[in-house]
Formats: sequence, structure tokens, C-alpha cells
Amino acid sequence: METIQYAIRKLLYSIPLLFGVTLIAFTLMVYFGPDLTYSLLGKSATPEQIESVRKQLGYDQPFLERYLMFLKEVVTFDFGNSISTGEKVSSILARTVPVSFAVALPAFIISNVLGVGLALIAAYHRGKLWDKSVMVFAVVGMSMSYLMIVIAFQVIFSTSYGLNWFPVQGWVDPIPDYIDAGFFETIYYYWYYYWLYVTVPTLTSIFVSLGYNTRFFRAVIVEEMNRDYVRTAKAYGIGNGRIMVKHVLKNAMIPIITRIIISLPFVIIAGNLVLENFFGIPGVGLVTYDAITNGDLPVVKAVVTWTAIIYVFALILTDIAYKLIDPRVSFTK
Amino acid sequence: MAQEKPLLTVENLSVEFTTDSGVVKAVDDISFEVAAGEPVGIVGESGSGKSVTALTLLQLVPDPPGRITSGRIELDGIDILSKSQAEMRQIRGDLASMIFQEPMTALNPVFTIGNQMTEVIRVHRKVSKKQALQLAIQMLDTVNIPSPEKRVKQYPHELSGGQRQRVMIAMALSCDPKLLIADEPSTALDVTVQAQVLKEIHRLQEERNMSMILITHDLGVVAETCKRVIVMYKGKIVEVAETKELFRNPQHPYTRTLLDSVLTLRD
Amino acid sequence: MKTILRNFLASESSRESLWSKSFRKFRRDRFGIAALIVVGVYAIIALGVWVGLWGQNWSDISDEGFQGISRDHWFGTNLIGQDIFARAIAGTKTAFEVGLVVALSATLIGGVLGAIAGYFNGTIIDEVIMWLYGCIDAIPFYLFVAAIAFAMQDMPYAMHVAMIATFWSSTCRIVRGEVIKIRNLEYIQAAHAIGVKPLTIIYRHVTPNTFHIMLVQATISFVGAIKSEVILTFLGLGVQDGVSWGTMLSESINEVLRGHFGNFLAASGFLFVLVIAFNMFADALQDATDPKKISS
Amino acid sequence: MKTLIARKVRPRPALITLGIALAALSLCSCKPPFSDRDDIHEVFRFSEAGAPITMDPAQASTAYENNMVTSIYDQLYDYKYLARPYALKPRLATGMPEISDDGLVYTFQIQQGVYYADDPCFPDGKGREVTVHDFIYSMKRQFDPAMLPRGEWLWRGKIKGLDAWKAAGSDYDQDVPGLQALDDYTLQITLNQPFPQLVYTLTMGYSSFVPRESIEYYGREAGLNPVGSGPFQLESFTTQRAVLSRNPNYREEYFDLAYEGYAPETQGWAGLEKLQGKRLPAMDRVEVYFMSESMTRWNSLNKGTEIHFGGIPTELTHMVASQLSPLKLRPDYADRFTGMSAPDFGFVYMAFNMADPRIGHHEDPEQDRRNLLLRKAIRAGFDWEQRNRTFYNGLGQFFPGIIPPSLDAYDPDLPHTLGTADLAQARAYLQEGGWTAENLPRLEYGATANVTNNQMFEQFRGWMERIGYPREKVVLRTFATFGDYNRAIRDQEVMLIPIGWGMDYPDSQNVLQLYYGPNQSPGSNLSNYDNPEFNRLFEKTKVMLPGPERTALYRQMNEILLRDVPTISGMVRTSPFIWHRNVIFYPSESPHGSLLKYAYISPKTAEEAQH
Repeated sequence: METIQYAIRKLLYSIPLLFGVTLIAFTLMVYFGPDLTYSLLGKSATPEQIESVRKQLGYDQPFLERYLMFLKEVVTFDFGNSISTGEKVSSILARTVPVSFAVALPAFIISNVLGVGLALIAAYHRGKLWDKSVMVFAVVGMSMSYLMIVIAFQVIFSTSYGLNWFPVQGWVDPIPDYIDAGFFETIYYYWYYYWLYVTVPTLTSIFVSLGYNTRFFRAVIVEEMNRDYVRTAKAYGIGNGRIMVKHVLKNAMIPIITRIIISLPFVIIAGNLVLENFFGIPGVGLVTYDAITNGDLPVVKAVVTWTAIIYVFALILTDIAYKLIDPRVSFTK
Repeated sequence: MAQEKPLLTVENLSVEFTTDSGVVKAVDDISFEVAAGEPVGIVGESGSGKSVTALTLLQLVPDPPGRITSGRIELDGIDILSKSQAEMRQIRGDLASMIFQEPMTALNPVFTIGNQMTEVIRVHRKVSKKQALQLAIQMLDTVNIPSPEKRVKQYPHELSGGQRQRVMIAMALSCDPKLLIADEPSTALDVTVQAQVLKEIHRLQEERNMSMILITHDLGVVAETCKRVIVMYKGKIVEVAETKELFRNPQHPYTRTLLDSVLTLRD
Repeated sequence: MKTILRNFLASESSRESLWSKSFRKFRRDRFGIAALIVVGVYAIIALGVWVGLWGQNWSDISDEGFQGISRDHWFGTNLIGQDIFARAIAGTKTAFEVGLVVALSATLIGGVLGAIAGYFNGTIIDEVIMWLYGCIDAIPFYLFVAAIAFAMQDMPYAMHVAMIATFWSSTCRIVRGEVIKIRNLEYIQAAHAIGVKPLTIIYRHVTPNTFHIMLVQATISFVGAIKSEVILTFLGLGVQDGVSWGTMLSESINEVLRGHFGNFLAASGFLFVLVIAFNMFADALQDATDPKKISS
Repeated sequence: MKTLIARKVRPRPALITLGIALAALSLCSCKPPFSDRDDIHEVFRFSEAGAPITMDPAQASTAYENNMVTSIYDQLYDYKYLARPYALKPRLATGMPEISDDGLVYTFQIQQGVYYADDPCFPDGKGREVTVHDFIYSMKRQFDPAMLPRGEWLWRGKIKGLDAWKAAGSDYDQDVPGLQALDDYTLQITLNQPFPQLVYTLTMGYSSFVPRESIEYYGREAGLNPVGSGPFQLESFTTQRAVLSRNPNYREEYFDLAYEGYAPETQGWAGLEKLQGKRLPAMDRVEVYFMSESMTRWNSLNKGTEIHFGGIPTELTHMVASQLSPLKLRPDYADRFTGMSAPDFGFVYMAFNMADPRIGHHEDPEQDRRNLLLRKAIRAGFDWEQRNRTFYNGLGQFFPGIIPPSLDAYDPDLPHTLGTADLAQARAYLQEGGWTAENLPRLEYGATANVTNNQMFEQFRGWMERIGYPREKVVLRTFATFGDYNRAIRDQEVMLIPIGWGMDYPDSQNVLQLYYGPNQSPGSNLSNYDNPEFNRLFEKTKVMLPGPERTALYRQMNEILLRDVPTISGMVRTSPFIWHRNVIFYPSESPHGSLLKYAYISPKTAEEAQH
């Protein structure tokens, strides 16, 4: 109850934030954003046609009017249809967000779990060879450009120049109509193709984010290891491993969880446009990027708004997670 | 008593620390003994090496930057310094236990009192969780914490400073150690609470006939609890004496300044 | 009054000793020194390009593309016959320009706003600043940068502005947190009590104590900026007229399969070495200036 | 108490093993699901560099979109698959139109018994019969601003009453005098003035037969739910892929080699005989993949299992092919692929913005003359030959003027020296015009921001430096999107406009209109060139039927352009394509769209299978 009250209060507090996000997004992406007029005209246009298209796109309206329209869309969650394809924005999101989510999730989980694991190992062996190796790995990983890794991984894993284990690009097809697959066959089919397509992108994003994660988590854990209660636990004969995994980790969870939850909305909504571009994944990242570059404002507006909303929810979720982890946290202050 | 083999023997112990400004000898060639059932005080100002000595007894000095360069520690017939960390773990909290200065941070804030106490018990004793909890409640009762059944379910921040220190004592004693090392157990507490906690430690030490090393910068604290006092200054033992003898006739000039400060405060 | 003054003096002197201590500590960090030397070499290269000592022929074309490695062309030439090595050298200047402009501006803005927010913690000023960086944090990075780059297209500094607009927020958040801590320290309270003006306190006493944080943040922003430049250029939002490692990497995408690794190796090699050196430098700096580590 | 509790023996601390579920990765060794089934349909997979945005025939304008629209919708006419030069053939029409003597009235008959694909937009979900009313509806949509049409300019001012219909508010219930259905299968088009290119325009996606039901049923999403009578229907469509499957209602159409213009001596290598007599579309399913990264596109094609047909990235051509024209693959690729180079039906050129007094028309005749010399100098410094080598593998074909070699008015006798840089000449022009490094105007080269454009600009700057232009005076103006670039061009703000033109039909009128004065921006005359002599000739040829007289005038106009230099042109790009050996295909660039119905994967013979 207390938690729900808190969440509601927090939601109300986040209204100014949403307002700010929409205003920034509107000013930058919509008002000063790309002009779609000429993309919607033929090879040879007349001034009247230009006028007519601008009118249909609402470009002739004043700033405030257009912003208020946007706010109305935000409030009603109805962003209308994409200007270029005409598809309903809601159906674009429904189609692409799950795909981005499916692509990003394994990498997200593995790179965080692995990051925490490596950080624990490094922190446990602080100053020793293990620590140094992990940290060198992390710094090297951090220092590589994303683009370099995407290029290298695609060539290594997916092409005939390299191992050729995985498809270069593509995404899971539904089972063709004419095949009647049993339950387990269906599961196997989706499982198989899911991993087939998702593995190389997953490895890529793990490689890219693992260094950062490990370093951050190690710093957090090391800081926690200097606390008095760790010395106490040691003095009472509790094993180092147990201290790390039980005592230190739970205390370190607050910054760790903050980082994880806060980055989640960007993983889901913003997707990963470079990855989706290179691996031909029909996700929301690429759709959004195309929308920005094409000036497909309804899509941009919807994505930005949803990201902000989910971000606010993520903030609330982290606060709730704090309370679950740390008994000292209270919502009634 | 004198003929009996002492519980703890420390011989020629030296500990060094590597710091930004070079290598510092924190403990410099000290030797002392603690007999079974004997309460001994180690007194000195901060930085005199008394805490490091205490930590060294349980091999708790962080390495690096700390390093034991020489010496021998024998506790209940065990050569402490030859033991591995894994072997030490069985000794810590069981044969010898420790109480720390800062009860606010020495307990893990995110686990209940009961959780932390049972963990210690179950590390050293083959008991069920339920039995361990029972034992924990019993120990809390022993250290005079009211309604211990309730307390075990509480978190450290829900307890007062004095209660927290009592919890520490209960935890330290839960496996019946032969040696209790109390590192400034009352310093961080309010003056009134200080006295109560010290009284409690004193009582338990006597009841259980434990050996105890009480580390403090306050000679007044030692006066009430310890038979014998070791005075440390700049990593060296400068004086060892019976408490009464020390107060009556301090040998070392440093001891005298320490005594002066106690007396001026008492005035 | 006397004690207040003494506290002032004490804090000043302890700050001094913090810096000298940090410096001493840093000097003993062999990795840190090595990293700094590498960064220094890059800086000299960049400076040389800037004043016109070398790397000026990056735009010269020759009739034959994809020449191999030769004495004239250490990394060969690219598609339109430009010397890859000269371009990598000239790209160093671009990297430093992007890195420095973004790091300095973002750190300055973040530091100042963070100090103000922290000092006026709990007031409307704090709320507004927090709101501002909250909004920026709620918009996905690449979307935000792309939007600014589009809105300002045709301006040579669009990418810089875009990165500054996003990078300042993390510095602001950290400095704000630190200032809230410092603010509650005795001597600041004392200064406040004897009527020193808030801005003077912030300027004289609060910000100097956050310099070490800002320094580390600046190094992090620097690395972030030159890495983001690569992706942004690849997306067509980055360096427009000129040469950068990002342009070279983007060019190289289609060249590696053909077996021309010159662009890829030169750009990623230059980038990787600088970034790793900077990361190590940032680490060493962080270690050296962390007061917690000094006191222990 | 102590006795009750036994001392616990501590187990050694268990190593924290990070068991990550990488087991999933091992699946690459197991068999793909259903791979042992023999009833899996063969799919033809095709890759393209860009994605269509809409499949609404009123709007579909890019080559990618046209490809989809012409596969799904029927038009009146089409081009023969294999005939070169391009030759028309009827598609829904039963034959060529009957044309009145004054060239103003065209009468078309269309096939009877042609049905739309089944779709929920029809009353009982069953596709209804196609009539000429659908064509009239489609043409009207081009003149309805609410439909955001893009093909209107082709027929603007040409069909009787259609512009008036638009001016009156685009009411679909109103009749257009120039578009009459004599009955369900007979169409009559009446023109305002002769329009010899009319039939060509009726092959384009814009003039598809579109059922009004579908547009009204799907509303704004009509572009994603195309309902046509063509060989395919759209099964699914994302930003990455479109899946086309056989339209079960598609009329019987069989492939006839001779009719399609097969030339065994030049096309015999393609194995097209295997297609003879096949019912079209030859494949049940075609998947079109849109991959903007050419590296991804190539990796996917080269893998041998993913994509059947695609282009060779320019950068890789030399690795894949030993000879380019005609294309010969290197042995390791020849084992797996068939390939061919097909010239684009269009070209690239660089227009000068003649409305910019710094470089174009100028009121002051002296300055005008100097500007002309400057343009001439830039043209002399512009090295098409080198551009061709660097960016098009030398496969491109330079042509002077604006009429490319694929058109009959092309004049092979024009001076080809314009295709290579002549630095001495360029400097001479500059000197003649009194241009020095100090007084030369800043050259602003426009482009959308991407790597290739950037390199092209740098190459251009290199050339300009060679003729004596200071480096700082040649600058790049980038635009984030093509839309923004386009806007700046149409607002006459870009000085040097490198751009391409995709031809709509094989008639020089389509390219000469690029310099017709009244077509100035925002029209298609991006150069804003305005020459009364040229305009007069254009108006004269506009209504002329093909013939030597018209060809002579076309050439005359082309020479005016060469003299006035409103543009540096041009180059026809040629794309090398390759496809798997068992695929039967004969690629072409526009004007063709509906090639997908001819794509065929021939079953492996026993011998091939063993191989």
C-alpha cells in the first residue's frame, strides 16, 4: 500500500519531466526536424502542390498549436499514422518493440550477469593477477569502437571468410502455413531460429558492454568491500566467497540495480540501431532512426514519449528495488 | 596460574604497512602473553599499533598493504601465523572472537540481527537454522537485550547504539570463544551507555572465564575491567604492569602522560 | 571567529596537500605515466597538424586508389588515392578538437550547474537543474544527438553541440552530489554564517573541492566524445567536411572484405591506442585524486 | 551445550562457477527444424539496397517501390523481358492502342476475366473482376492532392479535363472527359495535345489498376495493404523484408522466349530455355530483403544459402570478377554464381544552379560570359573517367550532354574528350575569364551526408585544386536527409548539385525536360536553366511523333546544353549482378519493374545434385 502510494506520488512528480521531454523532443525533432514535404512530392512539383503537402503535414501551423496537438497525442496515447507508410504508429511499435526486446534481452542479461561475476572475481582477487587480467580485458573492451566490433564479428562468425556458423542477417520467420508442426516441433523451431539469428548480435553487444559493466560493478563492489561489516564477518570466520556473494553483493545491489533498470528502457525502446542495421533485424531502433532521418514525426513522437514514460517507471522501479534491498529506505519521508 | 601454559603467546611480532609515504612499522617487535581467563588491556593513543596487534592475532590485517614481517603467535597451542586463511576461518569467531569499535557500521545493514547471528553460529556449529536462531535468542538474552525474540527479526538500524554493541557481544560469544578481543568496544557510544556495555563485557568475561584483550585509548576503561595492562607507543610495548601497579607507579613517561589525561578528565 | 579562520586555513592547506599528494601518487603510477606520455604524443601530433607542421596533405588525391604500402604511403592509399597515414594524422587533430571542445564545455557546464544545484540543494534552482538533466537522461542518446545534429545541420559544430548537450548531465549529477556533501562541512557552514555571498562560496570554496571530480569527468567525456564521433559519422551525423577516424572507419567498412585493411587498421589503431591510453590515464587520475584512497 | 553441538567440518569454499547458458550456442551443430521435409517450398530471395516505404501506386516512386507495385498490380503495358533496346508489350491491354489520326484519342481494350486477389476489402472477400474503371480511378487519384500523389507531373496538362477535375476539388463522382470507359473493357483517353510518350507512361506503377474498395477500406494504411491483380500478393512487409507469394487468382500467363525478345547469341548463357512454357510467376514465393549495408548484403549473398540474387558491391567487384564488361567471374565464384552487368536506366550528373549569379545566369553580359567560362573550366577539370574508375569500377559510361546512349537520339559523334580532365584547357578558360585564386567564387557542393558522397566531394575538390582553386574555396554543404537536400535544391539554394536522374521511359523528351525553362525549381529543372531557344525547340518536339526530324531537333537541343554548360554530364552507371547458378534470371534496371515473376530456381538435375 505504502509502495503504491509512493509510486502514484512519484508518477505525479514525473509530470514535469514528461513535459520537459516532450518539449525538447518537439522543439528539436519536430519543429526543427527534417522536412518531409519534398519526399512526398513527385519529380516535378508545383508551388501549389508544395503548399498543399505542407498543409496536410501541418507545417503551416504555429509552434504552440503543433505542440499542443502533440501533448494531446501524448495524453491520449494516440500518435496516429506514420506519415511515410501510413501504418498506425501503435502497430509499428507492436511489431518492432518485441523484436528489439528479444534481440537485446539475452545480451543485456548475460552482459550484466557476466559483468557482476567478473567484477566479483576481480574484487575478490583485488590487486592480484586475476584482478589485473579482468581489468585489462575491461579497458581493452571499452577502448574498441563499436563499429570495429560489429565489422569483425560479422566477418568472423557469419561469413564464409570466417567460421560461417550463423546467418549474416535476418530474423525468425513464422512457420509456413502448409507445415503442420506439433507443439514440440514448434517450440524447437522458434528456439532454433531465435538463437540462430540472435547469437552474433548478442555476442557483439556483450563484447561492447561487458567492459563498462565489469568496471562499474567492480568499483561498486570494491567500495562495499571496504565496509566495516565485511571485517566483522571475516572476524567471525565467515568465508570470503560467502562474504562476497551474500554480504557484499546484496549491499552493492543498489548501484548495480540502478544501472541495470535505468538502462532497460533504452534497451527496449531505443533498441540498437547499428546492430539492427547490420544484422537485418526488424526492430524498433532502425524504425526510429529511419523516422528521424525521414522526418516521420508521429513515429518519433511516439518513441520518445514511450521511452520517457518507461524511464519514469524504471525510476520508480529502482526506488522500489531499493526498499526491497535496503530496510533503511523508507517511502514515508 | 603462572605455571600454567598461557592461552596466548605473542613473540617478537612485527607488522609493516606500505603507504603513500613509504613503509611504516605499525607493530615493532612486541611480545606478550595472556593467560586463560585473564583480562588484559592494551592501551595507547590512536596509531600506536594496538588495533593492528589485535587484527594480527586473527590474521585480519589486510595484505596488502599490511605485512607480518616476523614473530610468532600461539593461541591455545595453535601456531596462528602458520595457518592458512581457510584454517583461520575456523578459528575466528569460535576459538577467538572480536568486538569492534563502530557498532553502527560493523553490522551488515541489509540483514536482520537473527540472520547475521545464525550465520556465524552455523559456520562453526552443525545445527539447524531453527536451533541456531534459538541459540541467538538465548545469547541476546544473555547480554540483557529485552524481548530478544523480537530483536532477531529487526535490522541493525532499528536498534540503538548500545543495543547494537550488545548484539555484537552476543555474536562474539555465541560460539563460546576462549579469547575475546574487544577493540575499543565503548568508544563510539554515549557516556552512560559506555559504562553499561563495559559492565556487561566484564560480567560475561568473568562468568565465562574467558581470556580477554581489551583495546582502548582510555586508561579509565581498563582500570575497571583488566588485571593487567600493556601500554603501546609507536608500535612498541613500552610498559606491562598490573593495573593497580600501573596507576600507582607508571614507569614510562608516555604512560604518565596517558594517566595525566585520565586524571585531568576526572577532575 | 578565530576558529572559523583557522578552519578556513586548514581547509585550504588540506586542499593544497591533496593536490600535491595526488600528484605524488600519480607520479608513482607507472601505467598512468605511460598513458599520459602516449596521450601527450597524440597531443603533439594534433598540435602539429593544427599549426601546419604535418598531415596537411590529407585531402590530396592521386590518380590511383588503393595503393599498397610504400615509402610514400605508410598505410597505402584509400579509394580516391588519398594517403591514409596523412589522414590518420589529420584525424588526430579532429579527435582532439572534438574531444577537447566536448570535454571542456560539457564539464564546465556540468560542473557549474552541478555546483549551483548542489549548493542550493532543496530550492527551486536545484529542482530546475535536476529537471533539466532528468529530461535529457530520459531521451535515448543517439536519438537526442541525431535530433540536434539534424536541427543544426549545415553548421560545422552541430555534432559538438549535440554531444555537449548530452554529456554535461552526468558531470552535473556527480558534482551536485559531491557539493551537497561539501556544503554540510563545517567551514562552508561557517563561511555562510559570517555572511560570505553564496556565489563567492561556490566559486572560492565549493568548486575547487570538486576539481578532481571534474578532471576525471573531463577525461571520461573526452573518450566518450571521440568514440561517439565514430558512430555518429557512420550514421552521417558527424564530421562533414574534413577527415576523422570516424570517416575512415566508415570508409573501411566496405574495404575490409576486399582485402584493403589500410583505412581500418590505421583508424582503429590510432583510435584504440588513444582511447586505451586515455582510459588508463583516467583510471590513474581517479586513483590519484580519490581522497578516500589518500587518507587510507 | 558445547557437547550437544558437534563442530562442523567446513567444506572447502565452492568455486563460483559462472555457468552461463552458452549451451544455446552449440545448436549450430544440430539440424534445422523441418530440414528433412521435402515439401518445403522453394523461395527466391532477392536483395536490394533500399526499402520501399509505400506500395500505394499513387505514391510509389522509388525503384524499390516500383518493383513491388509492378509485381502486385497490373498496368496496361509492360516491357518485354529480354528485348534490348526496350520494347513495349501489352499487359492488361489486349494489344496496342487505336490512335486517332490527330494523335489525340487513344482507345484501349483490356483482357476480360481478370480478377483481383482475394482480400477482405471486397464484399465477400473474393477478388472482383478488373475493369477500366479501376484505371480511371487510379489516374484520378494522381490528381487528388489528398492522396499525396507523385506521378501527377507525367500527365499534367495532357489529359482532357483532368486538371480541371482537380481544380474543381477532385470529386471522384465527377466525370473526366478525357478518361472514358466505353464499356467495362474499353478505355478511351483523350488528350489536349499530342503526347507521343503516353503509352510509355502506362507501363509505370502510377497508372496501375487499383480497386477503389481497397483504398477506401484500408484508408491511410492502403500503402501497406496493396490489392492488385498482378502475379504476386504481399504476404508480409517490414522495414527489412517484403514477402511476396503467388496470387492464386492470377490469370494464366505462360512464358514465351521468342515473344519476350530472346536473343540466343547474346543471352544464351543465362539458361533461360528452362523457363520456356512455364506458368508465371515462376516461383510461389519471393522474398525481397532490404539491406542498406552493402557489406551485409554481400556477406549474405556470398554465403550461398541466404540470398539468391544481388549486386556485387563496387568495392568488391575486382575480387569477384576477372572481367567486367561483359562480366566474367573468377573461378571460385563462377562455380557458384552466374553474373551479368546491366546498365542503369538513368544517369548521374552535376548540375550548376544557374539561378545563382555567382556561377549561373547573370544580368551583366560580361559577368555572364565570365561565369560561362568558369563553368567550362570546372567541366574541363571534372574527370568523369577517374570518377568512373574510382566509384564505378570503370563500368560506367560517360556521355556528353544529357541524352544517354540507351536513347535513340544519342549522338555517338559528340566529343568524348569532355569525359577526361583537361587541366591546360581549364586553366585557359579561367585565364580567359580573368579568374584568379583571389576572385574565384566559393564553390558550394551539396550532398547528403554519407561516406561515398564525402569521398566524391573530396575527389572533386582535388580536381578543383588541380586547376588552381584554393582548397578553402571548395566546400561541402551536407544535408542530413535526401529530403532536406531536395528542399534546398528546390529552393534554389544549392550551387553545385550532384544528382541522378532515373528515366521514366525510353524517350529523350524525358531528359530534355530537365532543362525546359518553365520546369524550373521546384520543378524538375534543377539547374534553373532558361534559354528561349531551347524552350522553343522543346515545345516544338513535345508533340512530335518519333522520327528523324524529331531526333535532329533533340540533338540540336543537346548541343545547346553542351554550349551553355548548365550541367556537367553525365555518366550511366552499370551494376554488376550475380545470382546462384541454379537461379534463372536476367536482370535489368528500370523501366522494368515486374521482373520478379520471371525469377525461377531450376530444380537440380541428378548430376548437379551430386556435384
